[in-house]
Amino acid sequence: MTDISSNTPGQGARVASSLLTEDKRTKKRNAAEKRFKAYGIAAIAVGLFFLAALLFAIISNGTRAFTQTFVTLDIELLEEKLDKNGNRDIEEIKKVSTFGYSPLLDAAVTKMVTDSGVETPITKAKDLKQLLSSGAAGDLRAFVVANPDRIGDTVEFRIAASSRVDGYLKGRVTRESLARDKNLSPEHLDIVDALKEQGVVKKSFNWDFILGADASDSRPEQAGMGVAMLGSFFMMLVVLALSLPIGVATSIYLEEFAPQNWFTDLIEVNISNLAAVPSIVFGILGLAVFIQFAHLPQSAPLVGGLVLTLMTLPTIIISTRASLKSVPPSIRDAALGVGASKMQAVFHHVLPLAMPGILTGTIIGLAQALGETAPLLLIGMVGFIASNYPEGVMDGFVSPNSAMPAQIYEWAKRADPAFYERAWGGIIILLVFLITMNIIAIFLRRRFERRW
Amino acid sequence: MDDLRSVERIVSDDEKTKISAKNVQVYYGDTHAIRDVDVEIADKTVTAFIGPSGCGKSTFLRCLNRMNDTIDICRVEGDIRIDGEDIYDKRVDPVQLRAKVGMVFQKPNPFPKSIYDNVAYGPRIHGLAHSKAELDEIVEKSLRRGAIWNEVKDRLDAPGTGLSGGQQQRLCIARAVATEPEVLLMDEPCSALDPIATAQVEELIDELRQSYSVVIVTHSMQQAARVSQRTAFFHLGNLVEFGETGQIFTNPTDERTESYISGRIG
Amino acid sequence: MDDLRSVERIVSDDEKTKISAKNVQVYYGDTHAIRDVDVEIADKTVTAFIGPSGCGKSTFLRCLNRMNDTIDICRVEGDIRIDGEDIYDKRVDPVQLRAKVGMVFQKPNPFPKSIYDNVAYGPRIHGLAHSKAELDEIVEKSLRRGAIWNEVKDRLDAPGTGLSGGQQQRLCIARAVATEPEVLLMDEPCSALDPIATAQVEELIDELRQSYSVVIVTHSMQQAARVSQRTAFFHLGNLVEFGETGQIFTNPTDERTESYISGRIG
Amino acid sequence: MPVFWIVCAVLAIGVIGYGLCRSKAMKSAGGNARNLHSLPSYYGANAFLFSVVAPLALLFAWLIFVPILIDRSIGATIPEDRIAEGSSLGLMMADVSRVSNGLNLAVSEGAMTEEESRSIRTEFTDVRERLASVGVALGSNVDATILQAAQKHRAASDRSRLFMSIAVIALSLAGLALAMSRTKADFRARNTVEAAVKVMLIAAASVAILTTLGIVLSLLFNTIEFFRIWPATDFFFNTTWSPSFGDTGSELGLAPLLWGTFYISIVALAVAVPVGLFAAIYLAEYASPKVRAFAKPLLEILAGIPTIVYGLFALLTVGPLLVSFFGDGGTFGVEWMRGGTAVMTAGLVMGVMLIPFVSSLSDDIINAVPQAMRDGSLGIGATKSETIRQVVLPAALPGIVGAILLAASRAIGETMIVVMGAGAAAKLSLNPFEAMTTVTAKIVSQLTGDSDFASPQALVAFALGMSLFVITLALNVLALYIVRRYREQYD
Amino acid sequence: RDQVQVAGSSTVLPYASIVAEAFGENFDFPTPVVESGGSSAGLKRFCEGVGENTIDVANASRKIREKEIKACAEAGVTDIIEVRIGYDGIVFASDIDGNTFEFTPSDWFNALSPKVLVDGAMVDNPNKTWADVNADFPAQALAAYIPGTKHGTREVFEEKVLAVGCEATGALEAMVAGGMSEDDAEDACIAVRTDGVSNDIDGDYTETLARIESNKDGIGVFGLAFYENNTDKLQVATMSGVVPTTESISTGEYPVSRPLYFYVKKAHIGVIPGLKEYAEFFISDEVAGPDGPLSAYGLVADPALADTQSAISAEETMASGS
Ligand SMILES: Nc1ncnc2c1ncn2[C@@H]1O[C@H](COP(=O)(O)OP(=O)(O)OP(=O)(O)O)[C@@H](O)[C@H]1O
Ligand SMILES: Nc1ncnc2c1ncn2[C@@H]1O[C@H](COP(=O)(O)OP(=O)(O)OP(=O)(O)O)[C@@H](O)[C@H]1O
Ligand SMILES: [Mg+2]
Ligand SMILES: [Mg+2]
Repeated sequence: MTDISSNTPGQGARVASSLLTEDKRTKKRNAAEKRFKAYGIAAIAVGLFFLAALLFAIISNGTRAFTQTFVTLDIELLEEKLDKNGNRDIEEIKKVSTFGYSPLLDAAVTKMVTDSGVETPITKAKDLKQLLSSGAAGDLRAFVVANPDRIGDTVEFRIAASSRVDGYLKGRVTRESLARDKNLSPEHLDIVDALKEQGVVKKSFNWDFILGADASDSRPEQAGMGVAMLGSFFMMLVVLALSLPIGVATSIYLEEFAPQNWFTDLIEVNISNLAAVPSIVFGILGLAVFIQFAHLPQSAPLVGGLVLTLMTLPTIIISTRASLKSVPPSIRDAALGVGASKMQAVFHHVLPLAMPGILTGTIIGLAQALGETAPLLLIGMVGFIASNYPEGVMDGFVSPNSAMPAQIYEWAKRADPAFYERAWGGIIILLVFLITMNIIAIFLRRRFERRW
Repeated sequence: MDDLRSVERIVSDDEKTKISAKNVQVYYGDTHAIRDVDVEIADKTVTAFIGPSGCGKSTFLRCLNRMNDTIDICRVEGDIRIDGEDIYDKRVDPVQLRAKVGMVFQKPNPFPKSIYDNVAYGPRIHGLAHSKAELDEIVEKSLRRGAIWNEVKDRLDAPGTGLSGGQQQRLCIARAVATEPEVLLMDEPCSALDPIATAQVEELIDELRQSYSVVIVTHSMQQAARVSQRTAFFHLGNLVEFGETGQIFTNPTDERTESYISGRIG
Repeated sequence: MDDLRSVERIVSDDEKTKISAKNVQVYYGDTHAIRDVDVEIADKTVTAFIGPSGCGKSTFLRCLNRMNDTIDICRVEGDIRIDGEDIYDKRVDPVQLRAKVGMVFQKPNPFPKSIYDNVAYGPRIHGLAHSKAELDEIVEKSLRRGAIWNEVKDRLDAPGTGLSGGQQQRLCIARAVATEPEVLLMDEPCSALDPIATAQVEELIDELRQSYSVVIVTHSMQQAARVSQRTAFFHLGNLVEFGETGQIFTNPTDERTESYISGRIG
Repeated sequence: MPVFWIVCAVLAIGVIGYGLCRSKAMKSAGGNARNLHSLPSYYGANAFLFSVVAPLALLFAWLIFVPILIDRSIGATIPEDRIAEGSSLGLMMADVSRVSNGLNLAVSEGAMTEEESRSIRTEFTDVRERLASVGVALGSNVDATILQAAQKHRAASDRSRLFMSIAVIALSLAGLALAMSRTKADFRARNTVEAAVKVMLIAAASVAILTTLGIVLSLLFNTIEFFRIWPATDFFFNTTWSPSFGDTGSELGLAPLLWGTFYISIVALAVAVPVGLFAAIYLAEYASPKVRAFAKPLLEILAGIPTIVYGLFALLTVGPLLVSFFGDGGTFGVEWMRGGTAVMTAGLVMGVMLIPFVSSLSDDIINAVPQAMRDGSLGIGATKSETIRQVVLPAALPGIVGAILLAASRAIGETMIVVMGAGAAAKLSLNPFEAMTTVTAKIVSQLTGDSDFASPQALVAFALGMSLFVITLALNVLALYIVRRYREQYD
Repeated sequence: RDQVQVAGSSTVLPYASIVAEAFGENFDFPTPVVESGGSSAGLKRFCEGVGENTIDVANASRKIREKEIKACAEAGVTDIIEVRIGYDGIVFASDIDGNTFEFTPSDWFNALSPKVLVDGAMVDNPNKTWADVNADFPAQALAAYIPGTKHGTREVFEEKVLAVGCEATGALEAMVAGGMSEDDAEDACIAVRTDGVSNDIDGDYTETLARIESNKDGIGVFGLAFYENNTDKLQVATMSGVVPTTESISTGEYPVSRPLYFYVKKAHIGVIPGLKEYAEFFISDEVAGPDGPLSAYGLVADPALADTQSAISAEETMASGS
């Protein structure tokens, strides 16, 4: 140890190489290593790039849906139109249909335009009214029915502008395109410009889009996502409450308890196969079993949830089984060795260790369920449905409702471009909903992650 | 070898048989790992299994509390009785059996939980403690018996997997004794322990022998001689010789035993 | 202890330092597991690390080939050089380092592959064999050196995880020597081995010493005395004493060493 | 008693039983749990199960089967000659039970007194109108036979309700008593409870089987119907798919759809598997915890973006981009691509969607491989990538195959991306730049189309579904075999 | 169940939902639920039987078929009221900035048929640009986006455009002369080429629009209502010299249109609250008339609306009505 400099005879066959210089083989291997790592980074980059591109598309197309142009309008609720007998009998007031409210609106719009002092070739009140949403009369009627004592007063209303006017303020609609449009003419826009100047027409944040209900094709400006969101919410409650326990229980049985024989093999293959069954087939099943056989109500989130549960189960089962398999047997041995029963070993030790995979399966399965429309088509949740808020929790499960993706598909199909904008806006809401839903799972998953 | 000590511990004749195994065969798939083994393990004694690596000691040990059930390809035949009851009987609940017959595995396998939970797990599922304080007491006592209390008393919340090899081994011993089994099977419990810790574990074994029976697999002839009253020598899946420890070490009847013992170096 | 043998193997003065560690500190999170350790490991010698369980032997051993890098919470400070090169230098490739400094882990960890593939894995990735026949030869030679060839020669295709504890340990030794490292770190390589297998492994170590240096962690004082030329005694993370094996065992300077060695039983 | 309250009562009995048996067990063990066979809570849980499971099962069975029995017995009292022309006993019974339920509702809403409900006669009251006023839908006017039957039906149902309440609660109490009597120190409560849990696990597992059965059954009848009017050989061996709207001129060959399905899925997997797998490897093995904590959930968003967005992305961005590369006068000077819609377009975009299916699950599984495996490999001088490829991945194989299967399944089941990205034309071609379509897309379009629902053009959807089911089943068998074969069990 | 349940054609859906919304606003009955899913699926569910768990109204973009009526009857749905609500105009439109077209059915036949008549013989369609089809047209590449075979619109397109064109060009005659049977020749007339010129669209008009956006040469088939809401992106082609508008279609001048229907279960009338009111409201003059919201949205009002109104108030079923 003292004489380091002295040359030791009989040096080993290997020439001691320096650690600081790489030999050829190491160089090659390190290059492979670098490449391998680069592939990984590239893979993530590819994924994130596409995510960014998609999110960019969604956000740039969708944010406009969150604002809406409104017109502030003084409307005189003429007694002779709304309550001819003047006795404020609600039954009689109700007899006046929305068509009966049109004259009030006509008058109000004409007054508004005259007050604004714009010169316009449009003279007919019917044409001027095209500035407003065609749902205006309905809003008016609902107000009157709710407040019959206001009949005779002049009430200030904030009414959604029609989709073209809204589009104009958002830059979606141009004067040139309106020239060919039979819904609105460029002359209308002069009025809009003037009214905007005066603050009568204003763009503001559109809570109704987030909280409101669907509207028909003729009034895109009133369509909202709120009710469909509740539909999705109740469906997800059902899916989560059923698919997670059933999926995990199934996996535990198959992975830990089932005897190894052809029958369990059959079940195993069968479950993977269920994952490949097109989702619309689950709709066929749901229609036959839940509606026609079990007589559950049509278009109900409960049924939707049940169908989606069946659809999500394979995803959760496959991922749960995979992660149960990956728990080392020594953990089971250790538990059994201190006298735990198999059930205890599984529930106390194996399951917590498999939790990350289970949660991943849940995240992916729920994402899939949340975005699925095809099976809903057959059990009656796609179309013009989400128009009433459910009256209570039970009602939320059984009263007809739609779901967010169904609403989005429905909007994307509609003719008016304003709906297209809303479809993208709906996608933003859907994603926010999804992320909120996942955050808990993601946090839980991080807590359960460990290496051993 | 210290013959005096061995002689000192020779067991009395009136002992009771705790475990009796007759004609045990174990197969791993097609391999016949244990052949025709007959052993009687007496109550309140320490029995040592010795033999070259791979001869089937662990396999046989695992038969005694049916841990082999967990290996798919493993098949056990023959008759193994504890207190006269066939443990492979259909009516026997392997869980109850394992609560009665505790085990320390050859490879330490702590749960990926805190040290405290590792030890407390058994008492919890067997309902041995009524209160947190009682459980704390059991945990402390077990860790002390496992000769590891001093090292971990300040880090009971640290994960059991973050311990050193020998510490893990002692943790597993502590975990096994915490459930107070009637029979304790220990597969090379001191393999990773330093002499002092080994001595403490041996003391524990001696203490346990007062009320329970202990089966220990060891590669150290000295250890076998020190702690056991009976010794079984396995070779290539056969039980070659089984008898009083003193006699086996001083006067083996089978020449394989003889040569194994005399060829010893450790 | 057989003093003669120890003396016989006393190293010559003109030895070269293979590994030198200076002022090494290791932390697991906040725990200071190794403190101020200075060690010089000579080429072509066997160095034994002894010390009570949990004193930091494995931790220090894992510093020498940077296996501690894989533990997130582990932090190593100080200066460790192999052949004068700082192994914690940024330019050093830990892969090359580990090819040079092989390791046998305390817990046997065979790959979930066939026995053959377990051993062939290292030579394959290092390109040590040019043909299947050559590879077969390396595998056979390594398994023979690991003293396990006879037991597994008929089941080379069986999974390495289906071996007995001691067999797995020897398989891991065979796997480590198959890559012909310049330094071999062995963490309790004989803990699960019977005396005969132990002797064979010790022979292997002796043989390896002819060309490489070997560091071995052991709890058996006898083994340390038998195979090593130098011995380091660790206690509570400190290197208490380091010197010629004979001197450490016969004439320790530190009283902790003294009491550890004299308190020995195994 | 309403069902809700019966359930509550039973649950209450169960909870009481839990407490009683738990304390009885403790008492029988002299206050020392050590003398018990199982933990005290198991005795409690056992009592709970005893007093809850069987009664609820009885309740359930009663609710399902007794009404059928009642229907049958009431139906038998309706004379054959009273069944109207063109109607059937079944339809009449539907009316009867609707009237009966309507009477119930009317009574509970106060539109009718109990007395009245029993005594009304069609001659004096317009029952239909009165029921409609409480919102009960009736198919036709109520005639005397139906009304009488309905009144009988109602009485029988009431009686059955009463008996049911008594029976269920009695059974619950009996269960409790039995559990109490069996609660002794040496009673194997844990085994009983665990057996019950196991039964629940099996029940859960059978949901999957029942689902399959349901799917097969719901497809089967219509498939048979289809093959009755369409030759099977033509369906399986014809290589053209061109359904026409009318009665003639349709060609319904499975082959081009199947080919499109596999072609598109393979392209999608060719994107998703390498990208997903490398992403998983990077996340599990290289990335810092921070990167991992962000990147993984971010990638998972890809799975949650509605497929319509992917469809539009394919149609508006990826398709034209590909055309500008491979189309007429494109960058590569080849003329492989004629329109934006192509197998490639849909496959690429679908691949992006499937990335998280592969990456997230694989990441979890790779992460679960014990560190000792990696240490063993690194310790002999393997690089990280060698370790991953040769040790970690083989050990994680079953999980990774599961993840890939999941992705493949999703690829097979996807419609929107296919419709928008690959088009609707069925073609047998090797050129990946040609438009093709998949079985699933056609199932959806034939099912939601405008054609006659009894025509082969609509029924073929079921046959397509069935064929796809059988084919994927075969593929899954193959996958299972591969996993079994190459699985490496660590530890 | 207290609301009317409607399902069926997605072409009728927009009209039905406009009506349902207005119905919900003006009546105390809850807003009817209108599902989409196609005429076939809607009628199938309609014919599943009588009772609360079946739908009350099926929307269809075609007339119910004999076989379907039979299937209905087998399930106990015997009394069906048929209501024709108006016509759906089918238009040909292309990108707003592109060339303007004036088509005749013959142009479409020559553009899309796999075999066309050239110099008296049927040959594989050689046309690559619109100029090849008709010398008056610009040399724009042929790219047609026509509804997939699942759409009812496709049937109309085949019958009123391709078949007409086939006859007009003399191809039909030539095929029959060439030894084909009448039926086969008619089938051959409505076939479309499969070499990528003609693209089936299984999605909706939005998809057709997107296709035209990504391929500016494309010409697509749209519903009149869809076109009218997207005049900023599309320009419409005339057919046989007629510009498609609600007026020109209702007078029958513009040839390509189809009737839209809904079917009501008579057994549910008076039982499901609001069912009859809904049906009456749907075809009232205020709603479905030429000045009503449906017409404003693009429905071609039925000139014979008054007959339908009286038929509904009399609850005339198909058997008794026709
Ligand atoms: N991964 C880890 N995380 C935290 N602490 C650790 C970890 N590994 C070891 N330690 C602690 O560091 C100390 C030294 O451990 P080390 O494994 O080096 O001991 P050792 O000398 O090898 O003991 P043994 O002889 O029991 O194997 C011990 O106190 C141990 O608890
Ligand atoms: N899971 C298994 N699958 C297949 N063979 C096995 C398995 N476990 C053990 N064996 C084989 O059975 C024989 C006995 O193994 P066992 O583990 O009982 O040996 P042991 O006596 O405990 O040895 P050691 O002292 O090395 O631990 C050995 O040949 C071993 O290879
Ligand atoms: Mg062993
Ligand atoms: Mg160690």
